[in-house]
Amino acid sequence: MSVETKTLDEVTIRFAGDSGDGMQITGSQFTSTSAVMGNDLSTLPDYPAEIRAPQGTLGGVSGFQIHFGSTAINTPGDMCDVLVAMNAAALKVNLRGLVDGGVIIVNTDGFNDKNLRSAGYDESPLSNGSLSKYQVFPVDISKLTELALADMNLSSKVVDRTKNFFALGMMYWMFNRQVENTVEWLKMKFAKKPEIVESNIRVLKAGWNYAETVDIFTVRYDVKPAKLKAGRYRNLTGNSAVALGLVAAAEKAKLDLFLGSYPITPASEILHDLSGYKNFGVKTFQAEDEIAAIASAIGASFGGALAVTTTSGPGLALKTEAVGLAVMTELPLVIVNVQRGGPSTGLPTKTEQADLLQALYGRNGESPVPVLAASTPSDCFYMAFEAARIALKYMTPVFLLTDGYLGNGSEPWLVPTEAELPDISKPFRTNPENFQPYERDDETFAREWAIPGTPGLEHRIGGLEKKNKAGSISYDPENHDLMIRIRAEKVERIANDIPLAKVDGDESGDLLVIGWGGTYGAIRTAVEKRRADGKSVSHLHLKYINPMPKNIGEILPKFKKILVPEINLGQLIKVLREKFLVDAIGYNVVAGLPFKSTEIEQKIEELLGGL
Amino acid sequence: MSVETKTLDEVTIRFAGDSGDGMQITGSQFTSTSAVMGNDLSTLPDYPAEIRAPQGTLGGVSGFQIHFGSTAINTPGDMCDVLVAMNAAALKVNLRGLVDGGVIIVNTDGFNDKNLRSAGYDESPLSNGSLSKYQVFPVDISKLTELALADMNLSSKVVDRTKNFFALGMMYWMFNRQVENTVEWLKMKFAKKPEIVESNIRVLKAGWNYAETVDIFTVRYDVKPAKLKAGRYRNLTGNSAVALGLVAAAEKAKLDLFLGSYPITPASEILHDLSGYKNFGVKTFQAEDEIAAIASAIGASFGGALAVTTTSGPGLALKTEAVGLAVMTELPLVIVNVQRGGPSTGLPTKTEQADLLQALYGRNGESPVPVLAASTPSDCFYMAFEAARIALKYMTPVFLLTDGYLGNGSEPWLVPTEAELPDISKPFRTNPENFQPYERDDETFAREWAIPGTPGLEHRIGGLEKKNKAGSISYDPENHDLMIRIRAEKVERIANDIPLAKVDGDESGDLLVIGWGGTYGAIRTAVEKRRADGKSVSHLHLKYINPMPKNIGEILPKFKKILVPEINLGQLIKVLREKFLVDAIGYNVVAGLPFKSTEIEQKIEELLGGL
Amino acid sequence: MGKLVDDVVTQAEHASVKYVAKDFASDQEVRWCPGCGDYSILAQMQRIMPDMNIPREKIVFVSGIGCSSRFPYYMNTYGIHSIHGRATAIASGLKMARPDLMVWVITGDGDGLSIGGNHMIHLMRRNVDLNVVMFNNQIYGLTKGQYSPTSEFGKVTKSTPQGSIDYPFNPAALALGSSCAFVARTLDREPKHLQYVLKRAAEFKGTSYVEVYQNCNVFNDGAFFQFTEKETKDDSVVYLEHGKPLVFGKNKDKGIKLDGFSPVVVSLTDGMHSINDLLIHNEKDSTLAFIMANMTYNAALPRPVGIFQAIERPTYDGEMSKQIDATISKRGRGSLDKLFASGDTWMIQ
Amino acid sequence: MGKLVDDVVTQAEHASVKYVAKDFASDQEVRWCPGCGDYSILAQMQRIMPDMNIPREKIVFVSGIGCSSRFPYYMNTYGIHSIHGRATAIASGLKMARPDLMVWVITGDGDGLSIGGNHMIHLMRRNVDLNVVMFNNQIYGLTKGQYSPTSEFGKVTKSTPQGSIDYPFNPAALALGSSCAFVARTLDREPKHLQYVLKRAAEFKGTSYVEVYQNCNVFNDGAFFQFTEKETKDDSVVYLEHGKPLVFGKNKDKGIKLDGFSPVVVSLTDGMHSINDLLIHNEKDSTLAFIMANMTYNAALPRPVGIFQAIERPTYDGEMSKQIDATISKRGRGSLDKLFASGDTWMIQ
Ligand SMILES: Cc1ncc(C[n+]2csc(CCOP(=O)(O)OP(=O)(O)O)c2C)c(N)n1
Ligand SMILES: Cc1ncc(C[n+]2csc(CCOP(=O)(O)OP(=O)(O)O)c2C)c(N)n1
Ligand code: SF4
Ligand code: SF4
Ligand SMILES: [Mg+2]
Ligand SMILES: [Mg+2]
Repeated sequence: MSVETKTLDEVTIRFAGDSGDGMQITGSQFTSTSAVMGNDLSTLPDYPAEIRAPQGTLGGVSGFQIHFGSTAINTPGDMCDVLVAMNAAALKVNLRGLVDGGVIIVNTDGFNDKNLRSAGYDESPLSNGSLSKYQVFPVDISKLTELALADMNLSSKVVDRTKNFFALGMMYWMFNRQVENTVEWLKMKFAKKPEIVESNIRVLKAGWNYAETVDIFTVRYDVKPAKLKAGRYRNLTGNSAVALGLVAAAEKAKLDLFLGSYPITPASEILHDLSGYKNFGVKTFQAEDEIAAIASAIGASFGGALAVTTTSGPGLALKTEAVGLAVMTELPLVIVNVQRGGPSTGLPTKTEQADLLQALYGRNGESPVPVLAASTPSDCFYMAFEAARIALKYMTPVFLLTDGYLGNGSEPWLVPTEAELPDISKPFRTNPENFQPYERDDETFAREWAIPGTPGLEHRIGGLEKKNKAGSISYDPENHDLMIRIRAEKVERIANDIPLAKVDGDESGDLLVIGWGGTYGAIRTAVEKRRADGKSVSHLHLKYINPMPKNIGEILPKFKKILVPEINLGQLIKVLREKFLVDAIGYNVVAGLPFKSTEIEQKIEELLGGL
Repeated sequence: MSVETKTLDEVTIRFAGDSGDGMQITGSQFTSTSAVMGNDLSTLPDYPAEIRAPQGTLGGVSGFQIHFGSTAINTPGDMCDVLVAMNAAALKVNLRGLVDGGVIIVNTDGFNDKNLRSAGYDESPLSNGSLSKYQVFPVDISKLTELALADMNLSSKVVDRTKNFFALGMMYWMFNRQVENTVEWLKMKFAKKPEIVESNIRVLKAGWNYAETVDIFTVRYDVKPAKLKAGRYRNLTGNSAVALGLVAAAEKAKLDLFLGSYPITPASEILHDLSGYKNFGVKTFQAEDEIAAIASAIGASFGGALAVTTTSGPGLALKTEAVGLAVMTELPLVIVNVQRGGPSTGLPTKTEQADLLQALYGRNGESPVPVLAASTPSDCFYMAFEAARIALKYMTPVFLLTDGYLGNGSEPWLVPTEAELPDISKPFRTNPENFQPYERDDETFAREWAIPGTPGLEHRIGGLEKKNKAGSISYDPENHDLMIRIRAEKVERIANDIPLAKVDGDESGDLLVIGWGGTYGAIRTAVEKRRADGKSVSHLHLKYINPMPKNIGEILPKFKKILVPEINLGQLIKVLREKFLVDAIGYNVVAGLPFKSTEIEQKIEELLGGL
Repeated sequence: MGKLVDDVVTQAEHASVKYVAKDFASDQEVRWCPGCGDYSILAQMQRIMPDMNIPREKIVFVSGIGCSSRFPYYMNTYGIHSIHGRATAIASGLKMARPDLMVWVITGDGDGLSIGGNHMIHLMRRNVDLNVVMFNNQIYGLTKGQYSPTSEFGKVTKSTPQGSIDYPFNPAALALGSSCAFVARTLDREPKHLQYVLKRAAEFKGTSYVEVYQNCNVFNDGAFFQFTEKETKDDSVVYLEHGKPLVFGKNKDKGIKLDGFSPVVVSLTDGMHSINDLLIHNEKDSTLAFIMANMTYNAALPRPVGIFQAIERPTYDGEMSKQIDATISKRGRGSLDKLFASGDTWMIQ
Repeated sequence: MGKLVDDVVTQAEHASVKYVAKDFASDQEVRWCPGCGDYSILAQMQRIMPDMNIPREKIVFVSGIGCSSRFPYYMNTYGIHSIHGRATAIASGLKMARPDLMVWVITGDGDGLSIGGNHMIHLMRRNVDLNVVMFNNQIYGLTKGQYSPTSEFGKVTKSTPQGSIDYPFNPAALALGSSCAFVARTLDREPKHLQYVLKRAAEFKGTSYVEVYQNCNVFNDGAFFQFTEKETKDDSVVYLEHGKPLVFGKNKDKGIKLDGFSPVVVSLTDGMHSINDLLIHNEKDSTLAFIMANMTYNAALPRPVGIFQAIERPTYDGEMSKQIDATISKRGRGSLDKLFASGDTWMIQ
């Protein structure tokens, strides 16, 4: 049988199996190999809240989606072209995300009676014709894996854990990828467990060889490298990017980084990553709860560290009182919130954008805090750096909002050099003459930072209202009104120090789609597609939400309609309507998932049709 | 010397002295006597954050203002007509609140060198002519008190503590009040300390007699009873009114009241009051912190109690995560927030309206909660009752916002009868057939309340997303979106069940002033005065902020301009602008004090001038 | 308890109280990792329940967040799976409002001792009549393996790549320092002992605190194997039994005696010591309980397991009801009309 | 500590270290009620400071909210008057970031044991090198007189008109149960002893916890008069002194001996007991410390005051710095360029 090779611009594939099937590793390896081969890409891991949900159940399915191509890739893909399903439940859960005519590779061993029952199938979908509109390739992956390892004398548990690499090997063959990258990774990762290295390499190659040898696949695909900007690249998740951005900021500020944090999904990886950067003097403190986490950061900030606290929604709710203290004491502090599904415990492993109003308003009293939002995994690096810059320059807590999708998702990151990053250091106050703790810079309204250890600057700060300049306690009514306004004005002035907003597409037209945060890729893709169809639609993505860039008020009136897609019931739109009195229209789906670009395309069509 | 008697429609007097001088008691006694004499009135206590600030200092001044009259009284008075100043600091702090030509009664003993120095006077204001535009009556109150008690052999500390009653006696004389009411109070209050009763009565009468006998006062004032609705009245602070409203709601719901609370100024009195109502089966739990306080209330609510938690701003910040749990579990809960000056610890004893956005939005995820706001001290009774009604009927947490001014301020309350209050009881679910914990009433969208102890209804609830109807855990994307919308819709539907908003004044015109909360009196007074002057201005006061009454959208377009005065930087106005896209104008003073009606009058003039 | 609640409670025809263990299994699929120690704790709980002679509908399980906190879903009783660390506070409110219920708290070493530590110690001093079961796996399971406040010093985890530098809590000592009335420790892999301790906790009036050593086979496998596995357990664990000397060892050949205030191991076979030299356990002696608790992290001593202390005193919920009952019986049930019209009132005609 | 901080710290010409007490008085007016016990604690603190030989600018006082928490304003050092209950956590972060500073925490029985209880016990087990002074007046002062977690059972306050039904914490026992390294108690009205204990706490490396009995003359006047007033104090207080027998009484005529694990009072003049029978205090014995702490609410025994325990162990902040220093000396100070380019990278031309 001859094998045809088709060249594709972009493909989306999804690995799906039981939580214990190693789908996350499989996906990451495919990603990293594709990245090294020069594709642009975007990924979306998707796993259950339970550590190990009962085997074979729908609730226990873990998936990893990767969208890669030779063109610019902005999202992990709306629908997948290829689905690898390690068992019946994985097939059932993911089928509706597969394009008609798509490829399904199934591990037939995952379709025994028990599997079928757990997945709620009355009969096997492999044999009842229900998959006729797809190209189905049934492979007994488990068996083949066993055979490949027959002579190694491994426990059946270990053998079972290796089968994902058989699937990976087949996919490498199908998409013309080399296995070397993964082989190297195995050698490094399991350096101390040669058996694991050996077995996985064998199985990986067995999968590749099986696809190469056995006559089941008739097509092979070629996805050429993307035309990315020249330079060194690295695949990076949003959480890792935040960690790197913060370390970079500390270095460029000539300060030590201090992180006070309490583990919470999906933010914990930032803590994990930073705890590994001790060679940069990074101090990480796993506190007893979120309140202690932020409190310790406030203490460290008073001492002259670049202080950070990281969390997700329910944790942020606990930090709000202390954020108010940071506002009142005017100490620099970066607060990273990796948003997840709410309210309450909600959907811990799913993504959402519903903490914006909490970040803006969730404190007692008039308590203004700048709010930034990253738009892609690698943008998390730059926005973390930027959050630190603003915190230090303006002596203020700053929120950085990311979300579960950005935090766990990944994309290629053009590695910057230290030299390219701006110096953001600012001398501490040391001169004791005429020192007043709450005297301000004329331009930024920031007070000076005077740290313990500096002779002659001994002073006390706290949560009670401050006397203007002097910083002592004041119950004076006029002073309170003045200070409330000064704190608000300080945050407003940051607008002078951030880039103007740039519209992607024409600067005026029928429709402007405004987004923020992790919906960037989906909106961008949708708008570009509609524009390619000749529609008058543009895209504006807000990375600074408080304060907003100064030109928003000029941009909005240039469009006839404004659409604001958000993964919440309408939060940014509230701010836009209130500030600019525009009758913006919301598009809201709160399903714990990133938008599909086609959903947004549809909504655009709907609105433009009605023009 | 002959004494003239003038009849006045209304007067504002202020008692001011050191924190230890008993000004709060003096003010309350004057209030209670005036109330019993049939005046309408409104009061404003005002005291420092320290328990006892250093004697004689500006920071240590404690004041109590009462505005009473024969006409309807809506505010504690912008400026006072009579100032009783027990020392130099009290004079200095309060002089600017006195009308030109106003009466000052000073205790000359409080103007010795030390007092003057502590108050920051270079020379005595009593002798340097600086008070020439006022009518000053210097009286050596301390000395006269001593003399009155000379034969009682009391410690000088006790004597000193009695001098406030001398001042009170003089004021009773000046305003033609009887001393009996206070005499009775003393006998009751200090039943076990006859010496205290005796000494205070003596000094009170001595003050009265002194004014009657000695030729210092030339005018006496008569303030006739107000034409209040017939019935029994009682003077009531907002905090006490909340406590009564909650007890009433529990009785009318046939449930026991459970309060979980942690002390905090200015909300503690609600806890204190409720802890005294054990004969109503009220259980009060002083928890270890605000989180435990609300958590215990959630537990009690699960058990079938009318559960309540009370706090002020910083405490509310700590409760937010648990509020989310109440939203998700759909359990009834009343959360009372007596707002104070913020941010952070802020101005703990001062009033403010800056927690509205926190109440509306200060939680992770989409977490809708009804928000009510009381407008006067006695309205606190009805709104507390209403908050409970809504919580029970809709199975939801409900915020009731009051503030330091309402909580501590008082006014006459027309005592209702139990029979006048509606029955708000609702049977628990007991039928096990087809029971599903999250099945809903078609109209209210409320789920049923099934409490432990009911056979056959065993079920589990929690903070993870719920499967529609079944209430089990669900990670299903569509279900999440559906539940988010159901929870939002449930709160929206409350709009069908609350009174339409009523405009005070014409239903259309040049200007509508929209307020909420404790600014009611000041706005009402200002609008009435301007209307009396023929201006086209009306007043709308919102007691339901989420959801809003259904007719707001119809009312707003009928006015050319909209003014929203708030003691914050503009919070309700954000909601109005966003919801109705009206270019409302804010009037914001955040000085820890209630508005003066004249300030609002001025602002009205300014806006109407520009029409 | 409010008229409506009273109606429900008194009218309820309580289910026949002859249960078997599986009557306590709910219809929810159990979702712990295969092999998790939580399964055994669930099974033992379901096994002892029929002996409690309490109608199922009168029982409530309240938990926080963590793997362990999924527990209530699996019990066919009332239950709340609440938020992280707050189960003790929620259960306290429930028990105050409804003293007629039997209320259990299920928590973990993170949920109960890290974020929830404060509510825990306050519960203990107050002595609300709750039964707390703390699943100690010395790790954060649900968030995938960070160290917890009971993880050993030096523990390498995702958040401590060079080893933790926190000294762990000794949960029993903390409980005793907080005046907890009933303090015990048991093991997931000793079903009989686990059942015994759970029963004792249930029967105890006041706050009962049961620490269960629980294996997290995914993130901290074998943390307690020394105390649970055949080869080592007999020499590594000493069971505290009221009125009995502290004997342990495969052949019951070792014992604990006191040297000053310090417990030491002695041999019962070397002729130097007999059983009469040994410390006798006494659940009513809180100093002894503290000495036992302090053996916990001493590598030279066997790990003490059993009931450290069981000293009853009036409960918080009981005292609360007492004050209310006394007030009502003295002053009569309040009348709203009287309440409204109390204090200084006046009439306007 | 970051280059900029290092610059400040190393370039600082530290003020001459020859201070007198009043050098530590700030320019802020002291605002406690006249007669408040807080004044004495402030005075003793200012008095011992010169002996510390630490430049004023290297000292930080961190407090929460409460009357006691106003303390930092009155010390001419750096200070933070933070939010309710969080001083221990804030100070921990500060000390980790800046191990070169001497950091004090000032808290109250409400601030430190009610809302702040969790941070307190975690601080203790971690052993961050802070000095905690807990002003115990057995009441909430600042909020005007509600009962606190140390108020006695039955206490009538604004929030407990029929008497509190909470059992109080025994702060020393709680600290010992939390493995606090240094645990002490002293009294506002014993200036010399207060100074001694504060100094010992300051010198101790690790978490030092000092409970000070403090009179709130406005809301809880006389709570400790039995232990501070001439008539009663000698017979009501026993001072713990390392290596010395527990003797007390106006004429040093009474002592404490152990009966089993229970301390009992014996007379030294009735011929039945001599000083040799008495318990000898030992700061290094944590069981003994617990026995002493447990004497606290026993009306039959004198109130123990002094240093219950002082056992040094490595500090959390010290271990944290150690891990960092070791990493840097092993792997060299990190380079951003290397960090950015680590992991799998690839070049696009
Ligand atoms: C406010 C908040 N913070 C953090 C989390 C994340 N979180 C969930 S469970 C957990 C710790 C669980 O540890 P443990 O209590 O020991 O339970 P286990 O999973 O080990 O049984 C954490 C940190 C959360 N859900 N909520
Ligand atoms: C979050 C929060 N809750 C409550 C309060 C109110 N509050 C201030 S101080 C205090 C208790 C003070 O007691 P304690 O710590 O014993 O200090 P003391 O005044 O007795 O010295 C309380 C409840 C607050 N400021 N913040
Ligand atoms: S992660 Fe550990 S504790 Fe959690 S269910 Fe799995 S084995 Fe049990
Ligand atoms: S209220 Fe009590 S503790 Fe507070 S300052 Fe006054 S006397 Fe001291
Ligand atoms: Mg655990
Ligand atoms: Mg106190």
